[in-house]
Amino acid sequence: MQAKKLNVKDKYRLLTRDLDWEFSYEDRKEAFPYEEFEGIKITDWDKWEDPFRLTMDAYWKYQAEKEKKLYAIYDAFAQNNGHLNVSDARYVNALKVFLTAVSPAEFASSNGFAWAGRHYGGAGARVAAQMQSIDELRHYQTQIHAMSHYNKYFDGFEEFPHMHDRVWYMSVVKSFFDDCRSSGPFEYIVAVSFAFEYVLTNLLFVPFMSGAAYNGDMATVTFGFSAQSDEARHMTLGLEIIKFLLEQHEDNVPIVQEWIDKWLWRGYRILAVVAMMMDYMLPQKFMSWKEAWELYFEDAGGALFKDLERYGIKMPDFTETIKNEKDHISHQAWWVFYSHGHAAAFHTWTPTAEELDWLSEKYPDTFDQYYRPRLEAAAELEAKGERFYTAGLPQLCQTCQIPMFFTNVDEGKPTEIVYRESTYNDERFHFCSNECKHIFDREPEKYVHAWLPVHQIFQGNCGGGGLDEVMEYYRMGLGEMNLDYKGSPDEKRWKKWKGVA
Amino acid sequence: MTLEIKTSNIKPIRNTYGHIARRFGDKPASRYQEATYDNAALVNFHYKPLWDPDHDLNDPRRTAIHMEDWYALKDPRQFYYGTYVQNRAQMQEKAEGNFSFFEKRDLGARLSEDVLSKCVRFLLPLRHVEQTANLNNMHCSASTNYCTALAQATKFEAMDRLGNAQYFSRVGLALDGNSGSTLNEAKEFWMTDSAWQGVRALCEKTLTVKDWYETFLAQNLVFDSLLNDLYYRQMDAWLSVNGGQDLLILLDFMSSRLTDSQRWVDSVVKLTAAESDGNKELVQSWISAWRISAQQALEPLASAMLGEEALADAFSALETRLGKIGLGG
Amino acid sequence: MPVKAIRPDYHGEHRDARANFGGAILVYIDWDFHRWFCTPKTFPLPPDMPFGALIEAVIPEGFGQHPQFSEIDWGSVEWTLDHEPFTPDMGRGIEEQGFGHKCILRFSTPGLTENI
Amino acid sequence: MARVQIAFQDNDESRYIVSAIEEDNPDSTIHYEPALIRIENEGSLQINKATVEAHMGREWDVQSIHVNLVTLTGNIDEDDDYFKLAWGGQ
Repeated sequence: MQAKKLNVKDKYRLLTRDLDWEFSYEDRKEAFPYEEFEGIKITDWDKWEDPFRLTMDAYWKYQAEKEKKLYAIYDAFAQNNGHLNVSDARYVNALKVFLTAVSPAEFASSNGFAWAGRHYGGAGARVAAQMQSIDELRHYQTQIHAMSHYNKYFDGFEEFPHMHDRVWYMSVVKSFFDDCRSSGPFEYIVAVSFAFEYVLTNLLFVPFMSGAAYNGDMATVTFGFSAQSDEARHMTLGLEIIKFLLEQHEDNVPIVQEWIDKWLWRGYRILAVVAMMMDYMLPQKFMSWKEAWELYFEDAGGALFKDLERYGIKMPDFTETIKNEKDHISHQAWWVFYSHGHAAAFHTWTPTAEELDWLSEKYPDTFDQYYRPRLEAAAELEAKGERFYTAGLPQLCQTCQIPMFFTNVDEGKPTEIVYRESTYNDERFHFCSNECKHIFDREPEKYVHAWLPVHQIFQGNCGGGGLDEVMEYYRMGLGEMNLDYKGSPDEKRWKKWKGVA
Repeated sequence: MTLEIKTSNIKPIRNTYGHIARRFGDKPASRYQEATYDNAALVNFHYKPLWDPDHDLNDPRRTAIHMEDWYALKDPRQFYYGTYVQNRAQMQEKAEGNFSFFEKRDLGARLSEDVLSKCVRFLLPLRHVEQTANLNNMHCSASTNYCTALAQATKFEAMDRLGNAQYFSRVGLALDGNSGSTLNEAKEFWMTDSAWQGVRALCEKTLTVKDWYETFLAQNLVFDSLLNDLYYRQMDAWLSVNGGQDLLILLDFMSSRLTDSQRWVDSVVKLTAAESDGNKELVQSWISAWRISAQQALEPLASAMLGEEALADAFSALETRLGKIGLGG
Repeated sequence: MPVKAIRPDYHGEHRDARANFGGAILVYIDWDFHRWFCTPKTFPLPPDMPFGALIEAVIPEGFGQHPQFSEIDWGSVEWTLDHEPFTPDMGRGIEEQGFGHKCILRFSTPGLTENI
Repeated sequence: MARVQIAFQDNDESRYIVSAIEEDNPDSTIHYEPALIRIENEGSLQINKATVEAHMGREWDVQSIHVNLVTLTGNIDEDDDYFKLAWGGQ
């Protein structure tokens, strides 16, 4: 028999979607029970367009190739004490944020995709989600392995899972992924695949990895770009799921629009940490947060939303606020961590004179007026041996859980806090923005349950009321992984390795 | 600044992460250990799942089984992502060689009608069984999010089974000249042939089980043991003596994968049952119940495919396996 | 719009209900425009605490680190409670004067709005 | 029209792919950034198996693009002999 050539699309269909069948003996809804409660209408799973067509054999082959390269570099990095080649030990603090915040998020995402990949009624979507599930496991584990070497030489990495479940700023990331995972399967995938992966992930990974490259960190560059190669598949899934839902039924359009608005906002809020990392934590700087935002969101995201217009989807209204905030948030976020440096598992510091000038140049409309004076005042106190650590505990936003540091830039008042509030079942709830309030108001039944770290401390659920007890609960101690970089064990070791006094 | 670095200056300040050191001591840890142990979220979840308000997001109470330490159920293969994909990549490379050898030499043309029809009716519908195993293991993976050791191993099993389903599909394509006709025929058997209906009903039933550990036992121990004996021992033997040896090389991936997968399943079940009488009773009662379902489901298939004795033989293989893991009698 | 969940009775616990704070109420306090303190701060306070004690003990603990703090003329401070102008009575308890659980007290210090 | 973009890790294999892209998409812009090569084009961008193979001098499987890919924007259309990115209805 002469074998005909089977094109990729047909072959892939036979190898995935054709595995499914119509149930005769059980109610299919018992096997796929979560498809309807969100109000999404799927009329025909056959209309699903497979966003990429990797079968398992090809998956194993290409992924093994990537892993082999990656671990060869890890081994070489460890054998050659690669950590000595980074630009400065301050840089390693960006990695601490990454491992403690991003890596557990990858595991959460791996789990979410396993759940979604079990529960979609359509085999094509299931397989795509399952592949992403195993990819996310990869990212989680390659990050743990990349950081493993740094953990041996720097403080702040060693208790990452414990901290992920407890520490105040970890709660921001954890609540994001808890929010995704506690949603239904369609909201989950819109949240992670579309809002996070497609629209925002470039802002997380690409600047991070370019930053690592600029700062001599080969291990991170390698895992980052290697992970990004999977990310391209994930972004494609994100776009496909959106188009599929929108094409299935017109009733899905307003639901999807709500989700896009909600999740872009929640994702954007988390990126405040990336903003601060780019502008403050990289000793060798390559691009400001503002520039990255313009390139990867305003430009690329703009093209995407233009493409989605034909389905009736529009760019969220809040993009104007984001535009106004881009001159401020990195400075404000750094100040949050600087002034709470006693309660963070990484070191903070005031920028050098050179770095201050770079910030002035990158943020000509805001830095000298609002932020430089504060940082200079802090440096003066430091010089007097009175390094500033703020007393007490901040107010948090009920939705994004970020300390309420966002200011009224929309009305040109960058030193006035934004206050938004709702009352539900006779209890008051506070928010950092219209969007966080809107998210709460849509589903107060869900958000009243948020585990807000500050309130938990005051309820006595974090080891006790005193700072020492809370630090013990966090396993953070005092003076090793936290406090200022200057005078830290990290700094002392670095100087010793580098032979400087 | 090019000062010489004295290696004595750069001794590590710790050997591994705190949670790994607390478990194994502060010494250099394996990549499996760092990738696996005590790193899943356990407390302080923010929201109740909209789809399951009675449980936390990561919640060991999604099964009736209790374990003092869920990480006791480690993977004897010590697969984390990197070792898993590299292992399977080697296996797929061999499989790829087998398929191209088969296709290049047109070995399909040498198969008798008898072998061919047996293959289409009995072998190819397994792709649907494998897809069920994929979903069942993904259910386990999603439900064991509180313990990476289980979440990853069940995920790897799920992806393996998708791989199996795809390899079975490729067997069909290798036989029908890429037309997909054998796959259509096989699906027709799956949907309507009386020999298959018990199995199909059983597959559909396993997909409705909520307790993930019950799913795990029903799929990976009871059902798989019986099918593995029927296919990778008995059917294998039948093909060998009926001129179907060439076909066997296409099944090589599936049968060689079994060895490591079974070792893992056995180890998990053995340790669970050994943990407490309560666990043991629960495991045994689930096994008994699923044996009865499997008996009824598989009888028509086994008889039609291999004869009257076939299923009894498969059950004695299951007995032997249960005996080895301390659940015999 | 109510939440869409698998069951109509879906509802999370009010994790921060007043009853969970051992008799205290939460009060958020901000010194307006003084972003040396990056956010308003949270204080669990006894509802019968006199306002005067709040000025003497609580506010200095939360905001005393600012270099201008000692320059504050408390007689000319402008207060708002939940964003409405508010004139405190130093001797009366805060709850009596309208402080509820999770209320917001802001104070501004005209003349001391320097930008650090 | 809007720009599509694709980025690869900066390595030897990618260089062949990039030169094939340059040949088939003469209007595209190529940016060399730290450790990555980013290519932008108005509207669409196509990578052809035949061109990549001509540059590499050996067989190249379109799916192996995933090994060196870093990021992309646009809708993907992928087949045995090409990989295409585009905005707008296809």
